[in-house]
Amino acid sequence: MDKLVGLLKGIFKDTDGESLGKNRLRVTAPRGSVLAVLDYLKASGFYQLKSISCVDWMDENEFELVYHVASMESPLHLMVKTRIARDNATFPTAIPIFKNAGIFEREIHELFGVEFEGNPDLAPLFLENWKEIPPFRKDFNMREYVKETYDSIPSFEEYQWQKEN
Amino acid sequence: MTNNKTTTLKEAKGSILTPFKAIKYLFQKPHTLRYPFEAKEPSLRYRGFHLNDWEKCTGCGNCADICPNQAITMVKIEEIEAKPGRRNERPEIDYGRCCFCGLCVDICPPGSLRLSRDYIHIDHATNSFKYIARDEKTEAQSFVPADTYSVLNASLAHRKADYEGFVSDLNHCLFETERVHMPEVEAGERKLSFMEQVIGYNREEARKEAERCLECKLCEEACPAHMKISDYIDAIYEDKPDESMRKILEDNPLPSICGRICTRHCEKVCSVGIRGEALAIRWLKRYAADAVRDYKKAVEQAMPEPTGKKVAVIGAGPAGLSLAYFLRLRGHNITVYDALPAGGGTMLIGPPLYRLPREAIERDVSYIESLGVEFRFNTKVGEDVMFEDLLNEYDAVFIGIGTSKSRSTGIKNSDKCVLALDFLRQNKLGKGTKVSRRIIVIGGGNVAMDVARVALRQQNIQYPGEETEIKTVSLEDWDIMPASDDEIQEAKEEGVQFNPAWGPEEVVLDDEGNIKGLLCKKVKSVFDENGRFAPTFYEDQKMLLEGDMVIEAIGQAPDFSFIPEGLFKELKFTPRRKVDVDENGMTSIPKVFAGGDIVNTNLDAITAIADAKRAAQGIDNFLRKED
Amino acid sequence: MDRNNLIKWLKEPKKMGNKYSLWAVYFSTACGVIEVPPVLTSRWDAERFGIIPVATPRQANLFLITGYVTTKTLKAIIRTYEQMAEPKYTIGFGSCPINGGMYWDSYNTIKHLDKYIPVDGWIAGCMPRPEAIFIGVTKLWGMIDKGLATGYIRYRENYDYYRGNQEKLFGSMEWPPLYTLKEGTNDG
Amino acid sequence: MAERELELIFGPQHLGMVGNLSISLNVEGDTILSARVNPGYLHRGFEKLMEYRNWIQNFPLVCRINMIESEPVEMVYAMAVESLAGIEVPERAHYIRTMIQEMSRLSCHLTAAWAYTSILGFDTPAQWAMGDRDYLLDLFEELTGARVYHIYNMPGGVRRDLPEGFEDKLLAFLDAVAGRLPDYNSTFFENRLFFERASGIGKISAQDAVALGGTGQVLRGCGIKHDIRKLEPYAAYGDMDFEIPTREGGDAFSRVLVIRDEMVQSVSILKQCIEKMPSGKVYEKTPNPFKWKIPKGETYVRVESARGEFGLYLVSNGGNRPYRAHFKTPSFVHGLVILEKLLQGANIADVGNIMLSLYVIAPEIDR
Repeated sequence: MDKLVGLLKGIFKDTDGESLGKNRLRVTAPRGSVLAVLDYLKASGFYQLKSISCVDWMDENEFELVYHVASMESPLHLMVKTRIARDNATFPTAIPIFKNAGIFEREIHELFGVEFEGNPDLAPLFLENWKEIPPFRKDFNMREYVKETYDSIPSFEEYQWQKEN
Repeated sequence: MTNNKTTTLKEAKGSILTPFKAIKYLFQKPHTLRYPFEAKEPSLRYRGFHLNDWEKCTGCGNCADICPNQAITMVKIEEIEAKPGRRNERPEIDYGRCCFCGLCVDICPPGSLRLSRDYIHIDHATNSFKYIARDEKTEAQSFVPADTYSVLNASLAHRKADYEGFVSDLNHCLFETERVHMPEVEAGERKLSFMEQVIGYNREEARKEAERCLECKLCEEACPAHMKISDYIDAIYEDKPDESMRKILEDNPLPSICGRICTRHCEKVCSVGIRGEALAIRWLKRYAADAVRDYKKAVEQAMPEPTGKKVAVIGAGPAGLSLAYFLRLRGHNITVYDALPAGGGTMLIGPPLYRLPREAIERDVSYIESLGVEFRFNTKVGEDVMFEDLLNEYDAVFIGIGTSKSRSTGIKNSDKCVLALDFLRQNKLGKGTKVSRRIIVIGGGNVAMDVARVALRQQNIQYPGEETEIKTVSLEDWDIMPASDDEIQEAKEEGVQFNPAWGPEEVVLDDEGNIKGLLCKKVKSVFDENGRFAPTFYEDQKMLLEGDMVIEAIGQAPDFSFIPEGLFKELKFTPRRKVDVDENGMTSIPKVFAGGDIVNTNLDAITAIADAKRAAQGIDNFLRKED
Repeated sequence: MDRNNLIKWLKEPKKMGNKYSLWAVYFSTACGVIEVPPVLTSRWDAERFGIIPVATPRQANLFLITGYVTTKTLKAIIRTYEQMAEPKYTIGFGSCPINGGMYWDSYNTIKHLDKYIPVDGWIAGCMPRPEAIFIGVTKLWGMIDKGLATGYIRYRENYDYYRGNQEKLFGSMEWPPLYTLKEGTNDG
Repeated sequence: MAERELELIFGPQHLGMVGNLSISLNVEGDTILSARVNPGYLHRGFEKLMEYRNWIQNFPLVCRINMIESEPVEMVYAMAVESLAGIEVPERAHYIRTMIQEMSRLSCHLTAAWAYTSILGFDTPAQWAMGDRDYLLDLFEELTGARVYHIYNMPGGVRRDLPEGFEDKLLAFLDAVAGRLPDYNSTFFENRLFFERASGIGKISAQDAVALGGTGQVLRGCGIKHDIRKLEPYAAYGDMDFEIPTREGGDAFSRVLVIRDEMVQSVSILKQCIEKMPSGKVYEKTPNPFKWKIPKGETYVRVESARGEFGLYLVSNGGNRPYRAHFKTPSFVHGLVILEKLLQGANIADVGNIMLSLYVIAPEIDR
């Protein structure tokens, strides 16, 4: 694990690696070099992109993208992280490196509103006719939204009462 | 079984006829259940509808707090009488929300909430899915015995009796039942000196203990002063002792004192204490008071505009000190008179040093003094300053004199005995009394325990290594002894001998007039059938306890001698010989207020503080109305 | 067949036919559907009760709403329900369609199913066990007997209300109203 | 769109569709040119809901992500919380967890067998599979108090100890299932008809399976020995003796046979669990749920569910509830990426077949 960090640091000057317990490695890279790091990792045996997570650090006004990559043979699991600006968030797509990246990016685009440049398919995945800000953002107040949307619809009793009066 | 080579036709090795092997099942009994004609019982642990034992339920509301779906609301039940430690609220469960996870069962402190093995309720009306959980004890009509139960009628109103499923288990519950151990000095060591017995929590221990609090606030209702207990405990958990102190000082200006000697009405009703050990609320308060060395800096109390009104307080005990504090924070000028050389009143003389060191009292008093309260110590009202003058000079007078006179048994030769308060005072404020080797203490209350244990320490100091003995005599037998269990246990550990259910008859003197012993007779009963104090004795069973010193600790009384006779006649008393006050704490004499042991029957510091809080509000209203 | 039922069969063949041939529409709306396969297969055998799953809503008269309903599913449910021939019955499974259940604060599930389509009966549980489903069916029989299972009539008669609520939630609807709307009676 | 092309919406209400999912197919004749999976019918926003509930309140919530197999979800959540909060789980709890994981795998595989056999028209084994699974549900109920949502793998251990006589009942069940497996083989797995109906359907190469993020049977059906239980043993899997069954074919037939072989392994693991079960306590008390705060940190934990790697990325900002949780579910890639790829060029008749052989469970995609 340390060897890998050393190698990475040697090639990408501004990355940082840190062990998070057994078999877990966190690699922090600046925006510009993430895709290069991923490319390098893929070439060194980490063939599979497991998932891409997005974390909304609202107080710091940043999104954090976490690329989970793993190899098939070793139990090592890498989390390649980068921070991007939260306002009008954009990031280049990872499809050229990992074929399945598109679907994760589509999910993040829908739930957080991050625009992935070069991804041809960012259509909504789960939601239909969504008009609010992306729901997984921290500033989306779910309970407030539920109250406004669902509780405002009258129940059958209310309707009958209204009709009679 | 595994063939890792390739997928070929070889995998399907069976002939075309092999599937017909299944025909053998034609000749087997079908396993189809003939439900509902053939019942199938759910498992013993099944998580079905709720059951709630209304008698055990305290209405604490932890189930409503833990519910991830907000399916539980606490509803008021008029037919239940609310009292401290038992609210008249019971959980209502919405089966349009419930997910049958059973977290409510695992958090329920009394274990009253359980899940039954019933699960069938079908209705076309959604409001029938709201249900106030009960069980067969209080709602027999809905819980029918197994032989009349029919699954076809099953609903929330037709359930099987004795059909418990998922129940609480203390090993798997969501709260911690064991208290963090409070370190104490061992009996063998502590009896040799007046060092403080309880060492106190350190930061980790306090936080660990504070973490056990479930924030149900039953304790706050039971506390006479309604302190914000769960808030200050939470602040301790958050490692913010300053914040904790602020919360404490809102309702109680004597944290250091109460943190050591409070009678803990709160801990008696603590939810966690129902099936486990109650939260150590008193020790946590003590931790907060000890952790914050300088209250003033921690609290940064803002002072209001001065009102120019003057209030005299007689007695610097818990009631007087608290009243001075609360009124000072409302902008009035307060002068406190006390005959003793320092503040604290009963706290100063009563609790022995190993329970309540002088520094602890001084810290609380000096904080109140630092807020601008004026103290006149060594000033006895009635002698050094006249009560009538106070009445003329001040806008209001508060009497918080407590019980400063020890009662005597009045038996033969009782004039040779030492009175408890005199003994304690000399040992706390003075140099200490000369004690003899064999001491008899009359009384079975906490004061008697204090006296016995102080006397024991003095013996150990004055006669090191020599054989000494302490005996107590009390009318009450073990089961009704008024002293707290802890006190009795600790006294026993230190070597105090008990003689319960013996009544003193005569102090026996030798020829030179020195005490030889105490003649006692066996007690038949202490209370009469109405529960009134009226001891009866077996006149033929007597015993002589040998000893050369007798201390009487059978109770205290207030000393009203400072009030002129004419005024004293106006002072009204309750049937239990307490000063009668109205809801503002005002006595029958205008502009004279009272509180503390002369008013309430709890006779403890926290009730005195509560009285003072009430009187402070009363006096404040009274003074502002005058304008 | 129960002999007592014979007279009933002769008297009210339509009602009895409805009762004993509840054909369920094959639509796994949510998690409660996991208890449906056991109900349909050999251990519990719902065919004893005349329940079988059928391929299209046109053939079905029983709609099992198995659990929470997301907005997207609700659309499909309404379409399916409107395609079913009358008389048709709906049963709501579990807590979620009654009052939100587990997902009471989720932004994508509706909290009260009966605001959008009529429901004839609710079965408590999360999830309802097969036993509860059977008792639910027997209760539905009782309701059909007594003429109480009238959800579809309610839907027809109060279509303004239901359609109004549906529109309120979805904005515009992608299909025309099933029944004619009385104008001006309900605008939301 | 060429003249003969047609867009066909498949599901959510469709006889060939298992689960609440819809696929829009672009077909020419009955050949699928391209497919686009349209999920979201079951989207509840779990990861958002979790941000609103405290650490313990989330524990009954998470298992609802997958109704067919709730154990791995409970397990990853418990493991993630334990790893963030530094809680050590008692040894016996590890064994019980292993046991219930395997029971759940067995139950899930039996469900899959039911679904797959009924979609291919093998009604007899379908009835058996569902019937056998029901006896397993009885055991679940005995152990945990519920049939479907067990809410049993709690942060700190398991919720209650084994009830009396549970081991014997489980052993009796295992013997019954093991005795029945030859019948499953003769009617289904080794049936020539099954081979004809499944062989060569939904074929994927090993490279594609890895590149598209496949796990579980998708990889093992292509001959890749990949199993989290061996790769990174959790619970008590390190002490268990078992094999990873693989097949080379990469088609539906291979994947289903892997499932069959895994059932055999599960039975063996369960027997080992009972044999080696240590004594002791099963639950390490966690802090008071109302005050519990977990130090700032992040973790990724994974387990091998019946369908492949199930992971959870959990972030705490030092508060009393998760700051962000992100589930990596096997069906997400299987259902959205691999399914779309495998449907290209397939026939309409094979949609259900391919989907089930990939073991796609809709709520797991949507969460």
